[in-house]
Amino acid sequence: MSKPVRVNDMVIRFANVNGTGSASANDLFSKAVFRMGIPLSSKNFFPSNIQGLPTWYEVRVSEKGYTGRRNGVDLLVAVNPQTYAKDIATVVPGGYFLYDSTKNLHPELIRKDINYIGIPMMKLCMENYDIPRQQQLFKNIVYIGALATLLDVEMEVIRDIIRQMFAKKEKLIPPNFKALDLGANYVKENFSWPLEIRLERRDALGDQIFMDGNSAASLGALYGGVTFAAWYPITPSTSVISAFEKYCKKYRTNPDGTTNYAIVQAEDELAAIGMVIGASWNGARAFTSTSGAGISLMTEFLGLAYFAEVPAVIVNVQRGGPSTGMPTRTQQSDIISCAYASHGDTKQVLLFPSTPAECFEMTAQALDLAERLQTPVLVMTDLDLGMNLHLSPALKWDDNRKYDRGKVLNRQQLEEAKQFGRYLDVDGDGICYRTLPGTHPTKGSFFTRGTSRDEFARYTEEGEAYVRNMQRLQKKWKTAADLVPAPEVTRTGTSKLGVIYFGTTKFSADEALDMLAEEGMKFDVLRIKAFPFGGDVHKFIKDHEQVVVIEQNRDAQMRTVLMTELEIDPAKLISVVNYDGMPIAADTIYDQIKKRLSPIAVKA
Amino acid sequence: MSKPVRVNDMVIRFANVNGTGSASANDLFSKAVFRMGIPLSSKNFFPSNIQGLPTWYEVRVSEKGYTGRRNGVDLLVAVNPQTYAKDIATVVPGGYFLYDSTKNLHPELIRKDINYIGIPMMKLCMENYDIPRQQQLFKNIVYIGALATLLDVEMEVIRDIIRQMFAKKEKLIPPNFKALDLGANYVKENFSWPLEIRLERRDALGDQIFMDGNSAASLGALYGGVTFAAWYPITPSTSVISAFEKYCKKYRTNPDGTTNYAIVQAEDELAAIGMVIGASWNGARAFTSTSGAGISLMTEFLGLAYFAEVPAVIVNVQRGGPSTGMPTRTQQSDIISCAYASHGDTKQVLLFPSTPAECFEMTAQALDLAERLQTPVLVMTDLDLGMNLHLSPALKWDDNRKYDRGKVLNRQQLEEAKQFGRYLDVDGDGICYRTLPGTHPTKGSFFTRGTSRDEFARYTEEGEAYVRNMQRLQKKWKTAADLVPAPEVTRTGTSKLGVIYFGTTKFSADEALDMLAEEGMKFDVLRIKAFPFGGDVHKFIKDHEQVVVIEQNRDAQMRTVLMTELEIDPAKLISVVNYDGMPIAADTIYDQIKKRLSPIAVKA
Amino acid sequence: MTFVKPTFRHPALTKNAVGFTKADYEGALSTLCAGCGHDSISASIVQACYELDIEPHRVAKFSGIGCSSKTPTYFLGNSHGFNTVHGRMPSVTTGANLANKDLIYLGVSGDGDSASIGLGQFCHVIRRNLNMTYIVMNNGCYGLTKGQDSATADRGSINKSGVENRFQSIDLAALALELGASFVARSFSGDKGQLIPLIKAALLHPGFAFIDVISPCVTFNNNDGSTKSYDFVRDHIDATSPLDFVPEEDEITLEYDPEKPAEVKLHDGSILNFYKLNPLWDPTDRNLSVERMNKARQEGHILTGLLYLEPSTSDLHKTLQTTAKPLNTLKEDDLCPGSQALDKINQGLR
Amino acid sequence: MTFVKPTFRHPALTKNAVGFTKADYEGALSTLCAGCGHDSISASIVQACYELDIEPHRVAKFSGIGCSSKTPTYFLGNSHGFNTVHGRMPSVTTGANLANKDLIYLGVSGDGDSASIGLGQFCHVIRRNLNMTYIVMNNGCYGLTKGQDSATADRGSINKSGVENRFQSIDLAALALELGASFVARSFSGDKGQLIPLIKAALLHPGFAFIDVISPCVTFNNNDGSTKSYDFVRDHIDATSPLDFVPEEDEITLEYDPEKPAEVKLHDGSILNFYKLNPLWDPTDRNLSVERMNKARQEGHILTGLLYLEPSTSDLHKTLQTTAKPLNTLKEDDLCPGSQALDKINQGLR
Ligand SMILES: Cc1ncc(C[n+]2csc(CCOP(=O)(O)OP(=O)(O)O)c2C)c(N)n1
Ligand SMILES: Cc1ncc(C[n+]2csc(CCOP(=O)(O)OP(=O)(O)O)c2C)c(N)n1
Ligand code: SF4
Ligand code: SF4
Ligand SMILES: [Mg+2]
Ligand SMILES: [Mg+2]
Repeated sequence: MSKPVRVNDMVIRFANVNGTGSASANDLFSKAVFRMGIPLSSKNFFPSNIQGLPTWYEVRVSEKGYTGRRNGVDLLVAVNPQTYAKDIATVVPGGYFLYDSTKNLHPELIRKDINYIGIPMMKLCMENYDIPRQQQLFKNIVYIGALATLLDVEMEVIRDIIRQMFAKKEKLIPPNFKALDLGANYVKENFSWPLEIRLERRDALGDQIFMDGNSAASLGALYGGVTFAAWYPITPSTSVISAFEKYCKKYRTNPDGTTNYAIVQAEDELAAIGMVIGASWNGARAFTSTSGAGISLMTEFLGLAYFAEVPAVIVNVQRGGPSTGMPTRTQQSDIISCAYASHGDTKQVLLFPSTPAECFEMTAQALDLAERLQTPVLVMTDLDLGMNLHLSPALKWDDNRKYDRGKVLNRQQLEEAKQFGRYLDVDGDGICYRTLPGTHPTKGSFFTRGTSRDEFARYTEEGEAYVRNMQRLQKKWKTAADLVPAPEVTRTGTSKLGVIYFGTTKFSADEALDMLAEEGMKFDVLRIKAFPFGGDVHKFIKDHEQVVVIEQNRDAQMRTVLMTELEIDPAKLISVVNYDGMPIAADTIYDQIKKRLSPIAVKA
Repeated sequence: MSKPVRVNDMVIRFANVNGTGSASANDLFSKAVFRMGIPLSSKNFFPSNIQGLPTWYEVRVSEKGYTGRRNGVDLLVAVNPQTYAKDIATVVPGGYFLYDSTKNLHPELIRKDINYIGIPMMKLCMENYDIPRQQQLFKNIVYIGALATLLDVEMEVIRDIIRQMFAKKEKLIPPNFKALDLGANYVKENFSWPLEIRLERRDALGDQIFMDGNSAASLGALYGGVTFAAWYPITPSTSVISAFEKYCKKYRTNPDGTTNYAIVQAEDELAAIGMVIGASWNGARAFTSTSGAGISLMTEFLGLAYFAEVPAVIVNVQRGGPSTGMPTRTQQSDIISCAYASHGDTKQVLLFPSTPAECFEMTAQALDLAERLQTPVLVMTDLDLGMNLHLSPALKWDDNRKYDRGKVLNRQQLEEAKQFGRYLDVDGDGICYRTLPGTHPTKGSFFTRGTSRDEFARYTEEGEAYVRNMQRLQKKWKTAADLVPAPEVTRTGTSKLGVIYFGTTKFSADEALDMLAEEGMKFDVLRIKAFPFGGDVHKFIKDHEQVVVIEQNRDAQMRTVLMTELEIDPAKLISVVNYDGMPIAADTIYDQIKKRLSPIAVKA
Repeated sequence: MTFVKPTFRHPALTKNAVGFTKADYEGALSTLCAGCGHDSISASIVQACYELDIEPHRVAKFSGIGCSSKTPTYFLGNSHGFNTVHGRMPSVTTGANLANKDLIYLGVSGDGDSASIGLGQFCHVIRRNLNMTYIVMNNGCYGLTKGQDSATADRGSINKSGVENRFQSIDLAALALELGASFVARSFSGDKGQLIPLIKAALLHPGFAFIDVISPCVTFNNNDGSTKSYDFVRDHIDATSPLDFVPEEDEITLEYDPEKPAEVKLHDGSILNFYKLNPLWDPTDRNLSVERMNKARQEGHILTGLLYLEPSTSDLHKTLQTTAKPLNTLKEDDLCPGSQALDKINQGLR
Repeated sequence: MTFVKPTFRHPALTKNAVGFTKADYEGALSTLCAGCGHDSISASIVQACYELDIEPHRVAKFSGIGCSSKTPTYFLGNSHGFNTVHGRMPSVTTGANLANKDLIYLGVSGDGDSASIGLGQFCHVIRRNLNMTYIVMNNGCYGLTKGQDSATADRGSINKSGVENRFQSIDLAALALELGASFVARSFSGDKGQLIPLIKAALLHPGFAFIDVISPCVTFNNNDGSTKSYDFVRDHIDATSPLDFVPEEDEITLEYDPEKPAEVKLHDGSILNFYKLNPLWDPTDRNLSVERMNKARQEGHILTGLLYLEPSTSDLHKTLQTTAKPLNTLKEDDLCPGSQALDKINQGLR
């Protein structure tokens, strides 16, 4: 088979065993592509265990800047014989299968329509390193060397990354270089290189960064002024807090060793959210992060915070549900359980970041909103965004930016106030004034509770007072719709057809829409950034005849919430879903939209 | 004021202090009305404390059989001076205010348009009983005596009830009779009696009973074969389990003192539902009952049971939310939080009883459904239904009825089976075969988990296996729609307008619809009995131009679920809600429907 | 409904060193049952804070859910309070405390709240040695939900429904000691002479201070009193609804000598044996404390007093090395690393 | 993915008294890290059940969530198992046990699962004296979420991120004893000679039997080993991602004499001091047990063996007086009072 050379357009998949050091080697490869100025994304598909099971790492390289997934692997780096058979099947016709040829491939594994590249990785390592652990470790670098050569990655870029990586442990640099060369040289001596799919330096990234969303969210918490974090470990949210701790140590430790923050690993998620509520009630900016079951366990406290009107910020890094589900796979399937978390009539504010930059910005913003609105705010990210490296606009902070601490009366204001009622709607926006403990010796104290109360925070069981309060909360909800980030509307005015998506779906969806546009099927696009939705979302749906809602869950949860909150006729909302735990792929969206849209609509 | 005599049509409200023994005295009055064959309902509005706070008890008497609430009090029995002012305001013009005249009424409390009846209750008691505790206690019986005389209640009926009440403690009968006479005689000597509103014996009740829903649900559990109950106390669900325990002691204790049941008061709701899941997994019929926060705390486990497909029955006696909310008030506000309980894509089966008879029947049925469908089933009752005495059809049990234990393979079936896969959809209905521990030494064992797995219950992280499983759960959901109780459709074929309601709303709604019908506004009616909804509900909505959905929560939660599950255009569904914690009243429904329905629709 | 106490009740009370009268430490009128032990504890809290010259607004009070957890409405009306959810007071207090180290943190809870649903949080707040006073108003039952046994109910005791409790009771003070609490005490609601000083000591203790206060529920511990004069009324109640009539009871009070057991008859006629530690004994020897508590338990005595004290304890703020300033007072300047630092971070991500 | 073990591994093993080979007690191939202590405990469970001649299907196994909680997949493949949710194994086991008193109930859990999120359920299942064996595979950390300290981590120990644990550790065995457990033991994963008999005794105990098994996490306790030969690799790991490379380790095994302390070096070079109880000592004296455990704790020893036993214990079924037949075998006839009784009930409601 001979094909035209394809530059900067490929999917490379690494099939490894977890715990063998492959993930950092694969990151090294991604980073090199990034440094060559070429758009890419990388995704890690890892098992829910610590060592010894199959794990995959997928790099999408796209000159055009498509950083979502697309199906089909152009080159597979196969280091795990356990999954050879399965891996080979994923390679597109004409693609490449790069494997460890220390052992021969079983004849059954030979496909005629793909190319095999055998590198004796283990053999090379055994010949060059003595200690078994080192042999295992450097095998990863050997295949990076081989791959880089085959694809024409600039070797000096890789060497630079290695130099930086081991800047503090220089003795590690030469053996890594050696491993790189072992792989590179083997290729040079045995194959024709580079391949017909290859990489070429570009300058397509501007000032973008390459980052995971969880670190970005933790920086948002840092910059947003969080002084207290409580959490309980759970994949894939754990790294939000570990990154937060790392940054706090660096940026929030005083010269005398004391800290301008406190972090508590709670005994469970109930305690974690309880602590956040306690700290927020007492005037500190506080947050927690969780996933999956953690959200279910926080349900009772989320209802308290909604009803007693206490700020709280929760970063929910969504994973495959229900129950323990697929803890190391991605989904957007907590929309309903978060939007209406807790028994009784409750509504919770949600933010939907799409990029690490938005994880940063929205976490900081969530802190403002939670205090302004005196209610929980959930940042709804997901495993894909949180744990994988993404191209992202650089993080930005305006040094003049002030935290919005919301309506909190200080001592003097209390002194001057004619009356204070914790739940009096003074401004008519549904948001009342609060006070912090310790503010004033005789004025402004009140009792916070999850039970019905009157405007002066006094317990009451009177139906009228209860209804007044619930209606004020509705009013506050309207206010919230104006305060949360507005949706992003793109490709406007071209079509009667609309597409709505949110979060990580953006990347594949944009690609799919380009594919459809090429066939003459044009869509206007709205990306939801927050719940409640606000007028723009309503207008967008009203202005289009058919609107496709794309999401990563089985039950079309965002579509449900759209219908419910905006009173939309479901006939208007066409659902495209993907929920197998893999980030949604462009082809999936493309296929489903074509299948779902009635021929009439398509022609429109 | 002189009005025509009104027979068997009134609202009587008792204003008491809790912990004073008034509730049982007031029950005595209700029971007497019941025994006179007159339709009635009685409702207790009690505070969330134990002693010393205002409490009200409302009896609706209705010749026509309207047993929902209607606004306006015809006669107020005022025993709590603390609330005199408020109580007086609730009396309709021309109504009566019966009070303890031991102390004079403050002149400010005098309304010209109502009638005052002063009975020196405390004085009579002090003159006739020595011990303060007895004085307090018999005050209640004194006002019952007075009231009965004023309304023409047959005194012998009351005496009979007292005789039965104290059948085992006969010495208590005479002093009670005496108190009754004290009240009665005082009326006879001081007032003209009976009043213009009065009672008259009828035979309008057939074989109906007068019962609270919680006891009925507990009997459903007993008859339905529950052998294990785990629970944690919470108002208003507590009496479900205490009644269950009482009945079990009576009907399930063996001659040797051992029991055919086990009840565990768990350490919290998480443990309670965990125990129920463990017992159900192991083949016992098990249930729990909870309210409010308890449902939120069960969220994680409900997700496990949905996904791992373990039966569980939960009686949710709904109360005023959110959070601790109004723990002694009624609402139907857990619909969304129960229908989609837990993170990820989940759907839970709900049943909605309207009468004690249905509490009985649906709890028994829930046990069948949970085992048939291998999933949690929630019986969604409420405080009003659960804790108040209602007229109800008699409880019925067919002695030939067999429990549906669902698809459970026994030893022999396992022996004969070619293969066993716990999650194999053998019958194509989405429901698979399960086995119980201990069944067979070498066949049929499997591992239950909340993580993704294949058809043979083996752990897998493969997207395809996960999707197959989630789609099968969807298929099972469809099967469920056919198995759950069908809705009740009444007044059919008369109108383009439909009304949908469920649960305790039935009573006031029927009255309101009669009022509207008198004005020429006719509605067809559908009462929802279960979620998922099934085709009948869909057809009903399709067949009508406008459908009013009446419910007792702020956010129109049932309407949301209808839209979501049946793909209904919200424009078609007109919402009528009441959420002040009081059972919805007929006038409220009447007013709101008139206000909400567009003039065009009304004419239709 | 919260009833505001008529202010004329305290015409001209003496002011304490910080200028407050005792009335300034009181709260709304209690809605608990007449004679409930919890009300006595509230009164002791009021007295302790008054005597300690604590400004009321320097106290933040917390509770879970239950009759006991309602009491913060009935004391320290000038303090902020937070009635959280059932069993989760410790976590909310932990967050609040970390937000502002400068206030005094007082949590009250019930035995249902702390020994059942809240047992995990109870244990973990001890483990963290949070600087707070934690009072359990221990009545061996669930008052607010009408008298079910709690996990601290004595094995063999008879509850409201006439059922014998067949489970081992959890001794929260012994548990606290096992988990390393630095201040462990026990007292009786009716013994203000002992309770007030203990509350004062607890409030001053620079770490976690636990007081288990036996506090009889007059309503639901009121079941076994067949020898009592109000027999007739009781029969009446039994025949109707057990929860409908709550006879008013007097508060049980108690004064007794150290080192001599004191018998207390509860409203139901059952007897508690209190045994007060001599104030001169050394509460700082942990082994000795364990031994004495085990011994008392075996003998069926309830040992009261300061059971254990570790004076030089270091609270959670010390453990976490938080800055001297309350975290909730830190401003943008203290917290935000600024755009230059962010540019550097960005640079590291390229 | 669950890998099925190749069956040729056990060509022709001896059968036990009930006709099963040891292979019949094994499960799927473990996916834990090479050398993980938990795998040794699984092996001991297999051996214990084989030796006890228990038919595999008479065991029901339960767990929470964690590496430890995965092990039920790796032993007793012919038994039903239930991997519940994090920290809630005790409640599910309680329900299961009450449904069928005739099976043998075995729960395994981790220290995160039992001492943090599950501490409340742990305490309450003890209080109910459920007839079950409860094994905690105690590695002082959260293995599955990558090495955070758990509540049983020793104060002062250094975790994977190089941070010192500054909190008091919870001693689950001491806690179990305080809460009245009727069988309390401790052992070490590598000491099969001690562990297997303890598991056997626990399975035979007619009430709640708790075994705290110290079970080193080779991956995340593997942090401080600067003296180790694979220094170079460790540096490498530190410089990249700490969780990415997990060197294979050998299992740590141990045999030692009673009454003589044994030092065990963990993979990270840290040292545990085990101190085995003489099998001849009397474990039925609760006070003595408390004393010995306190003493060992103060001396920094880990006391192993059967720490306490109350032989004549009465389990939850006895407490509740359930019928001899398993509740899950009762039929309509046993359960349903029938229509006549219902008519009577109806009559009472008119
Ligand atoms: C999650 C939850 N479950 C149950 C309840 C119901 N409830 C309210 S108070 C209480 C028990 C209170 O007992 P305790 O803490 O001992 O307080 P007491 O009333 O005896 O002072 C319960 C179970 C609740 N409020 N929340
Ligand atoms: C509710 C909930 N919170 C968090 C998690 C994530 N999680 C999985 S295992 C685990 C800790 C396990 O620690 P341990 O019980 O000690 O087991 P080990 O892995 O150390 O054997 C956690 C926190 C979860 N599964 N569920
Ligand atoms: S029920 Fe008991 S605990 Fe509650 S207020 Fe009354 S006496 Fe106190
Ligand atoms: S991470 Fe630790 S506990 Fe988990 S399997 Fe690996 S060695 Fe065992
Ligand atoms: Mg209590
Ligand atoms: Mg562990």
